[in-house]
Amino acid sequence: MDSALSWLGTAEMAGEAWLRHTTPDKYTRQTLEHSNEALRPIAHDLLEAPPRGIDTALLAVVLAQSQKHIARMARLVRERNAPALSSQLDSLRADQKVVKQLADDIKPKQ
Amino acid sequence: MKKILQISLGIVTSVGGFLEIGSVMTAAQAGAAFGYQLLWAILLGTLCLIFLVEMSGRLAAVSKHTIVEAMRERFGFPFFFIVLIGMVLVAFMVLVAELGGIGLSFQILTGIGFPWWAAPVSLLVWLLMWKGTFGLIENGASLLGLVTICFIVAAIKLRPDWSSAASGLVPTMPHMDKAHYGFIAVSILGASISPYLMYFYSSGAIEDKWDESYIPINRLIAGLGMTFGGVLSMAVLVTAALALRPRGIQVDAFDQAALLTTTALPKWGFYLFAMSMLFACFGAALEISLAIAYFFAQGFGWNWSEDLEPSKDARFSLVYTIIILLAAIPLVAGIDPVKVTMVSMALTAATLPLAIVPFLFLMNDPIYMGKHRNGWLSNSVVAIVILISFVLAVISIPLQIIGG
Amino acid sequence: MEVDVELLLNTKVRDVDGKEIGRIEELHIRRDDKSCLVEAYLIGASALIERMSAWTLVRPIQRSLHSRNLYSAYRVSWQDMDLSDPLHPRLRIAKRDLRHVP
Amino acid sequence: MNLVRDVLDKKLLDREDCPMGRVDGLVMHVGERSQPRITHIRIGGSTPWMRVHPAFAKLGAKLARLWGPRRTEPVRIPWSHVVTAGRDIKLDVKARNTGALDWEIWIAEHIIERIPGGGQEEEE
Repeated sequence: MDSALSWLGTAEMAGEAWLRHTTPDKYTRQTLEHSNEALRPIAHDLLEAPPRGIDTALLAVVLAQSQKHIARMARLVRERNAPALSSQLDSLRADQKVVKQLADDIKPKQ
Repeated sequence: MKKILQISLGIVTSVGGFLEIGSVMTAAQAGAAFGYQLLWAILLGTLCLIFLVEMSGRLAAVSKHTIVEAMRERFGFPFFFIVLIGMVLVAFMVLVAELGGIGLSFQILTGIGFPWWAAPVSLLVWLLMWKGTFGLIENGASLLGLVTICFIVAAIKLRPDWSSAASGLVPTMPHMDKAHYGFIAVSILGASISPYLMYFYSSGAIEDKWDESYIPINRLIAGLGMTFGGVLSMAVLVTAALALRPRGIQVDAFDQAALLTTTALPKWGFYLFAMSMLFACFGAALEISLAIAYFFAQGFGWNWSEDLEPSKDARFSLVYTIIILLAAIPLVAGIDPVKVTMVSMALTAATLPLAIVPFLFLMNDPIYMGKHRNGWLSNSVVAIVILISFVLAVISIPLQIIGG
Repeated sequence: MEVDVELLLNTKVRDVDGKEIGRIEELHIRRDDKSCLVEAYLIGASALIERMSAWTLVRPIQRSLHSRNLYSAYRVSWQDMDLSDPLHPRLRIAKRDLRHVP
Repeated sequence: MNLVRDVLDKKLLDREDCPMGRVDGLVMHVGERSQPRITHIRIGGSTPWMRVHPAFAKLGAKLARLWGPRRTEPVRIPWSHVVTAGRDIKLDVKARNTGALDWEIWIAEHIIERIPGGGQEEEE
């Protein structure tokens, strides 16, 4: 869970920094792609052996969605489409919030 | 006046020489994963390093021997050979990590992958050693390394809560992830207490022809320089704790670390980080390659000096040429420099006794040191920190391997 | 006969009766104008400490342990050492006749 | 004076303070009834490796035969050339003529000088 959140956070932060024109396009794109690549096996493992008490269905949906958002963001960086990226970023944040909530729900039980 | 210049130059050197990929990545990981809780590891490592660097300079100034020379003479060839194998293997891994760090800095700046950079970067490092002098490497590389001060600026701009930061200076155990905590602590200690720095420093004292009149200067340089260096590392940790931790970002990759300064320094943060890492790793790569060549040359009694033409100390020059060449190979093959960094830092901590225990013997040797022998304070501080690092390493490295 | 001093170090020495004495750790020499004469061989653990010039570190530890068994150095003068087999040096005298080095 | 502590493994300097290796070994002459005396200092070759393990010495000798200067025997310098034995050991010889620098010269000529900027070994 933590590593999934870590890479979601990375993608978010990289997107934000790019919107502020503080990081080069190539770096941002690579970081987004890297986050996506890193998320794939993490998501796979998480769904293969989900933590006890978690809403697996919701987790699966959210993780799949966020990966799609990140992939889209990477493409938008290439197209230099800031407004569209901004809206993708908002959706990513929403997904991230859900994952965070799911993670927090199971934490006290551990 | 000349002395003041020397002191300030020496301090700049140590500040510039302190930060490298190991200390940045370990401190960033620590801050991102555990907040301020691991600040004590940097404090402890820096304290130990101050003593060790002071001792390396004092040994050279008093006995006119570098650490390696004295070690070979006192403990004989077979023991020297064992230390040689251990130290050179670990230093070689650190060199791979530093060259990789330069490549990664170029990668985030240009988008061209680090394996492509390995060959040109190694060539550049080698060329500087081949053509440059000791002074150029020592002062040039470390002046550029001063960019790393941006980490202090970043940390202050994020307005840390000083009292909770201060409480991180006292070691505590976390509630979870104990194995990971231990491993990062070990890596931080390994990153701070780098034996190659001692070999480099004591050889530098010989290259600069120090004598006993340099003892106070040496003390000042070691104390202030390493303190600043430690503060820089702490600044990285604090920045990571404030910029990355709230977002749940753990630093497993270099592009994650690159986000470190983008919050505090929105406009230039990213580029400052890239430049800092570039220069810091570059300086460290030079120092390590030199330290390895010094190790061979001094142990075998060859002619050595970075100020000579390569043909005047052929074997010395051959060693660094081969080492740099070899270090480029794993990078070209695409090995992950961040992984190499973490492993080599932990291994450094685990092999510390091999480097430091014989050194302590030398520092208490009346024949070499006369009345400038170590006092009980230096002996106990160094012995205790080395023992802690070793025990932590022996416990946490297997745990980390088991835990993946 | 030629003997390699560096390989002599750390070899076990037995006395005339075959009793184990310890390992050769150090050689005392006397330098004349052009030559270098071997006066005696030092055998035992504390000869090693002497060779490493490590008394300043070892003595306080020893004192705190109230231990005397580190004082196990013998000084064997050259007449009493038989090096005809350099791998198995033997004394020409018995262990009881040896002198401890203070 | 202590032979191992004060002589073995020390750095050797020639007449012009040029480093020529370390005291890797010492040869002792043992007579039937005469007092043993140190006759030679040995440098390089298989000498230091014998001290680690004979296998290393064998391996080193094999490698040296494949590649490098022709001499593979360790250099022997008579003790009578020792001038002072203090921090370093000073010999009244010329390093180049003893063979102790064979490897240094070989590497300089065959490798270092062939790389641009390596400089020239001066010849007499």
